[in-house]
Formats: sequence, structure tokens, C-alpha cells
Amino acid sequence: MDAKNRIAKRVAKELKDGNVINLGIGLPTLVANHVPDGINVVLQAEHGILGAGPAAEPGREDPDYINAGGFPITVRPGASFFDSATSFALIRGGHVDVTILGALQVDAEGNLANWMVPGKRVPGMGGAMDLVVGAKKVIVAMEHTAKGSPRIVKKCTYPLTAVNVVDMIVTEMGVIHVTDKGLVLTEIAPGLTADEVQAATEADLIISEDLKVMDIGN
Amino acid sequence: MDAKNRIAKRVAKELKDGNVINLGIGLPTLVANHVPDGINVVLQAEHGILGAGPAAEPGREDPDYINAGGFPITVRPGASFFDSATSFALIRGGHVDVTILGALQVDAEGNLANWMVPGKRVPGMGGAMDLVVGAKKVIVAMEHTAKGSPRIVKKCTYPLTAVNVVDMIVTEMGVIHVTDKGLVLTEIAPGLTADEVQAATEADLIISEDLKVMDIGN
Amino acid sequence: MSKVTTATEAVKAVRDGDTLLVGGFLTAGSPETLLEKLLTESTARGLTVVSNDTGTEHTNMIKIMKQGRVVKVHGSYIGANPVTGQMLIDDPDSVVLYPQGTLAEKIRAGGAGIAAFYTPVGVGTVVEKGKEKRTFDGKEYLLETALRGNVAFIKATIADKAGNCFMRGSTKNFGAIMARAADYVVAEAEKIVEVGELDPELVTVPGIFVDAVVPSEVKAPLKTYV
Amino acid sequence: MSKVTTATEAVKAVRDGDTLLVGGFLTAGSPETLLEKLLTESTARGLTVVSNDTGTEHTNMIKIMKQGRVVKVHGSYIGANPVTGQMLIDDPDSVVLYPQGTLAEKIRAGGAGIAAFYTPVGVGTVVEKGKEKRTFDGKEYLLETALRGNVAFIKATIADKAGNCFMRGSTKNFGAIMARAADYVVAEAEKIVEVGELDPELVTVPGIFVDAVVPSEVKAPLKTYV
Repeated sequence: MDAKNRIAKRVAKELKDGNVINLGIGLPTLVANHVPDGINVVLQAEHGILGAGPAAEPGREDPDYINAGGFPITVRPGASFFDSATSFALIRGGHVDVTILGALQVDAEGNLANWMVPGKRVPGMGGAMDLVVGAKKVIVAMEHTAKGSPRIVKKCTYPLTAVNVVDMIVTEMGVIHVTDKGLVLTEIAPGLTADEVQAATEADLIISEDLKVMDIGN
Repeated sequence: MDAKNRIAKRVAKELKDGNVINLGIGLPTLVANHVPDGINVVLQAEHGILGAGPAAEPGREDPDYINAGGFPITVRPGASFFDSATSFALIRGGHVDVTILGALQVDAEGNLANWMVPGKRVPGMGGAMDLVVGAKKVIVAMEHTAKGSPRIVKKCTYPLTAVNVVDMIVTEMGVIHVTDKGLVLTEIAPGLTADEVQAATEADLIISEDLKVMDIGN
Repeated sequence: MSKVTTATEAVKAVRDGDTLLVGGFLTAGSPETLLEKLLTESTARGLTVVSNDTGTEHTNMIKIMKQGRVVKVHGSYIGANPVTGQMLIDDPDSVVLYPQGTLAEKIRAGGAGIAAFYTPVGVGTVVEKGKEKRTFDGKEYLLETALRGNVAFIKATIADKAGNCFMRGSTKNFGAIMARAADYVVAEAEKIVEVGELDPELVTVPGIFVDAVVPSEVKAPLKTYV
Repeated sequence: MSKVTTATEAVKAVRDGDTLLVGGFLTAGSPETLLEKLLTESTARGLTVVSNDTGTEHTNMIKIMKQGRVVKVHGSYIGANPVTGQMLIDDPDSVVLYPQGTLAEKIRAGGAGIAAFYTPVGVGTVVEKGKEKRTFDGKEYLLETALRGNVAFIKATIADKAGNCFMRGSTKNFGAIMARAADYVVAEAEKIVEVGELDPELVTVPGIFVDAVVPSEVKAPLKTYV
């Protein structure tokens, strides 16, 4: 399993039966492939779907059923559709249990920057600001560094998506919880040392007294 | 034709093809029976119907189709249903062309009092405040006096439904427009004099230079 | 994971001191089965009830109120329930009346994460008492804040076992928005179907908002009340 | 009274300097027929466009923008339209970006007679610049005002001749709310039926909001854009 799928698999273990979840573009979409048996989650797409399903089979695409990336999808039994105001009422109103998304930077206070890089072309924030403010739990799922440059920083320098919203960070190196005391490393990938994770992390990590090996087993 | 139906028939002449209208309880509901040929209006019911139709035939009542008075009704082709937040968004957002309702008092500034009588049991304002603030045109349809006591007053003394919202008053005695200069009597019932209308009216009436006989012809 | 249970079980969610949102407009969409069990099987008291009208003389809410279990009402038109009318006379603070659209929008805001909004309705009337007034583009508006409940009772025409609800005709009214604005939501349904049997385009209330589904067995009598 | 007309006729409603609301989320629900006629048959310029994304490289809005006819954009995600991206670089004030839910709620407010509302989204970010910040129950919110347009272009799956629209699946998105927030609304529909043929329970946009209905003849290419 590659790094991205290991991350996605670990994130999927956070999901509980009946959870309403929203998956960001890219790596987070892989989480859907790793949802444990016996756990049924309801995938929300922010432009107006509850109960989104897998990608449509080639040749059977339906242009009225797309995901938030414009990709043709299917829906599961029990799905429903609605407009964008209703959809974001749902999101802002705290009805999404878990939102999983990537980050450019996350910092020790749980601040998140994931929508623009200064000096680069600005794509817009889309629904990310709404999702992280509204969701009950925010999980950042990303590769630990950007070509060796830390993404988990003391203080975000990029424009923020939201303040103090991230609950948990899952990377190929480990699992980090955002707490009032700072970032706590609770799980670590097999074969790594806490020092190695700290070396790839700009923010100071508190090493959990109960540090476990990162759980991506069945 | 009795007084109430003469009032309703005159009000109905104000309606234009395609108008969205809301009819209050009581006398205003009679307006639906007098809509001129060739004029199609869309009846809105504030609890979530567009395209309300006549009362259901006895024995064919459908408990899921009621009007705002709890009465079983039918719907017309092209109807639609929605929740109360959507319905009042429609009302407040200015999408009702004409709202027709009764009054306890109307005054020279177009203030309306129609929801409570001090000292009597308070039924609540229901949707009346929303309707008169939101509708493009507000027509008060009522009998000119309450057992001889004027309803068209210099200044409302009952608790207001809304301030400066009434456009037009239609009674069995005549038609009065609310203008910046005050109340203008523009039409008068056959056989009455302007003095007689004034005598039944507490507020000062400006008699239109173009005073016409009240039009309840075909 | 079926959400289907009994009304007797479901009404246990209502605790002393709770705010209970009750869907329905007069008889349409009124959750009479749940209210009947709240009347007979529950002792929860000190309740705040949010309801457009608190029902009529012939529906169940008035019976619960006669038991003295409702201490506060937020509503709009209470003319069909004389007990609510009497509460207002006895203690003006015990019944808070709103323009119907303001009540609906407050509940929608409660479910939508909107703290407050500015509406033009009520300006210059008793409704503005104690509220902030503010001018936008030359027009005056009142600030109204969001309203939420601990529990909501709603009525569906059809529900699937995952809680997706279809509310037919004019029964959507307040139930459809209250379902989004309470911590625990119980839907009674005239018909309960398997997941997948309800057309996704006909879902009035998505199942994620609904915690329990019970069979609807009691109907409100069809009368004219205003 | 049929509202059916041609797209060529309908786009005449757009005048110089107008604010145009354009439904759609990427390709889903994008009114491509109307945009094509706006491109080829209209000379309206100085336009302000309100759109979630201003479409993609392969849809029609970008072509209208290349004609220099759009002077301002209100949107949320513009990553699939490089012309909008360039506008933002050339003149930061020409493109106003909002959190997607804030944009949707501003448009809903515009159609609902709500002057402004308080949302928690955007607090502590660039979005709060110039906006009132206020605390309710210990949490900070931003004041956002309503947004309306002169004309809205929306897309329906089925419309009847009175303008009642059914928008299927994920095509409802912004079109369903924009229809309520513009002075003149044009719906293009894949299928146009007689009044009475559309199930009242399937109406996404009631016909009273729609001024003109035209046949939808141009489809957005189905691609992935993000």
C-alpha cells in the first residue's frame, strides 16, 4: 500500500457507523475505499448530495450526478439531493460529523491554511472554510511534508482557512492530535522514531506517554 | 350581491394576469370567486402552497392539502409545495404581488392594525405581519365600519401589524387609496355621497377630482 | 441500521426542562402519535414548546398543556388553542409570539449555523420590543436570533428506515425545518419503507437529521380552526 | 400564458452594467444555452457576474469573459476558469471571493428579504476584512449582507410552460436559489412540458420566480475540473 492509501486507511478507522462525512479533493477521496466493514457512512458532497457513491462506470456517466470535483458519480440507496443554500445550512449547522481534507499548513493551535499560496494563482476557498467551521470533527489527511518542507508548523504563514479548527492530523509518519497543550503525537508509523517525526515537523510535538504504532491493520 | 361579495368583486378587479396573491381569512377569501375571466392568478398559502385551488368536495377531503385556515382544499395544475421557511422567504422577499386582508383599523398613513384587540384574547399575528411587509401591494378588504364605529381612523390605536404598508382600502362604501398626501376617495358606491362616506370615516378623506362610481360591473 | 422504534420508546428522549420543537400547521403535519405518547407515557415537565400554533382544541398538545407540563411557548398563531391563550393572559412572558415567517426563519437559522439575521417584519410593532433595530439601504430591520430545541417531533407521509422523510403537500411546513434544529429528532410516518425505496428527489428531510422513526397511528381530526 | 420563448429573445433581458446570476456548479446545472446566446447574440457589457465558479475552460462563461464584457465577479471557487484567475491578479477588487456557503446564503437572503446575517465562517481569515464581527454566545460571527441580481440564468431538467422547474440530482445547487434573487429569471430546460404534467412535489423552483423558459440545446462537456 502506498503512503497515500496508508494515510487514508488510518483516517478511515476514525469513522463511526452512521457518520456523515465530507471528503476533500485528492488524498481524502481515497478514504472512501478504506471504510471498515460494518461501518456505514453517509458521504456528503457540498454542492447538494447526501449519500454519494462510487464513480460512475465508464459509458454510464450521468451529467446530473457529479461530485464536488466535477467527476461523474453514482449515489447509494437512501441518497438525497438539495440546493447549495440547503447544503451549506447542513454543513454550517453542525450536521457533518467528520470532514477530511488536505492542508498546505497546519499549526500548533489547530489553525488551517489550505486554500491559497501567496504569489500563486488563487483558486478560491470553495466550501473548505464552511466545512472546517461547521463539521464536528476536522481531520487533516496529507503527506507529512511538501518535498521535505514541513507542513505542520509553529504558526501558519499562509492565508488561513479557519482558526483553531483542526482536531487531528494523519500523515504517513503518524497521527497527531491538536490539544489545548499543543500537538500530541499519539501514533507513529512502523520503523520511525519520534525524533524523526519531530525532525520533519516545524511545530513542537508532545510525545504521548502512550505512543502507539500507527494502526493501519485490518 | 351582498356587501361582502361586492367588496370582493371590486378587489378582484385589481388583479392582473399572472399575479401571485395571498388571501386572508374571512371576507378576502371571497375574492377568489370573483377573479375576472382571462385573468389567471396564483394563490399562495403561507404555510407552503403555490397554486391553491377551490375547497375539496365533501367526502374527497385530503388531510395533507389544507389552506391557512385548516380547511381542506384542492390545488390547481402547476401547483407546488414547500416548507414554512421557504414560504416566508417567498413572502418576505417580495414575490407576492398582492395580499388582501381584513383590518381592525387602518389609518391615514397606511398603518394597519389587524391582529389584536387590547383586552381581548390574543390569537397571535400568524403570517399577517410578514405578508403586509413583503407583498408588493397591500389591499385591505373590509366592511367600512364595525357596527357603525369607524375602522378607517386618523391614527391606529390598536397594536399595529405594520407601519405604512396599506396601498388601498376597499369597502362597501367605496375605494380609498393611501397616498403621501393622505387618504384619497377614488370610487364611491352607487347612491352614496362623499359626505356620507366621510361621516363613516374618522380619518379625513381627500375626494378625488375624478371620483367615480365604484366599479363592480362585469 | 434501522432507526425504527416505538413511539413509547422515542418519547423518552424528552426530559424535564427540555425545549421541544413540534412540527405542523394546525392539523397538517402535526405529530399526533408522538404527542399522544408524550401525554400518556412520559412525565417530562417544565417544557418549552416551539410550535406555530400549539395545535387546536381537538389535538393532543392542548391535553399535555392541561397537565401543566408546558411552562413556555414560542409560537405565532395560537387562536385555536385556548389553553395557550390563557397562559398568555396569566403570564405574558410565558408565551412569546413571533410573525410566522420570523419564527420559521429563526428555526431555520438554528439548524443552519446562522446566529442571527435582520428581517424587516415587525418594525414599528410590539415585535420590535427589546430587539436591535438597524437600517440597511434606508430600510429598517430587526435583529432576530436563532432558535433550537433539544428534541423535535415531526410527521412524515413516508419515511425509510434510515430516516429519510417525504412530507406530502402542505404538511412540510414547520416539521421540515425543525428536523434540522434539534439535538434529537423523532419522525412519525404514515408509511415506513426500506432504504432505497424513497425517490431521492422526494426527500423532504434527509435521514441524517432523524434519530428515530415510529409508525404514525393517530391522526388529527380534519376541521377548520380559524 | 406560456413563458416559453427563444434563448436569443431571452438574453435581451441582460443590459449593460447588469448583475447577472448564473446557476451551476462546474458543469452541473450550468445554463450553457443561455450563455452561448449571451456570447453570440448580445452585446451587453460592463457585467457583474455572480457564479460559484464562473464555469470551466470548456464552458461558455470564459468566452464571454474573454470578450472583456465582465468587469466584476462574485464567486467562490474559480480554479477551473483561468480568465477569472487572471482578473483577480490584474485587479484584486474585480473578483470577490466568498466561502461557498456564505455565497449561497447571501443569495438566499437576497431572495428572502433578509438584509444580512451572522455566519461563523471566515472569522480569522481574509474573508473578515471590512466586515463587522460580533459575538453571540461566546462565538464570533461575521455580518454578511444579501446579494441580488438584475437577471438570473438557470438550468432545469424539466420545466413546464408556467416556469415550474425540476432540477435533477446535483444540478440544483445555485440555480435553485438564484431564481429567487433576481428581477428577471430565465430558465433553460432539457424538456418542456404542459402545465400540470410536473408533479407538484418535484418542483425545485416554483414558476412564479421564472419569467422565461427556453429549450436547452447546449450541454457542458462532462469533465473533471478540480
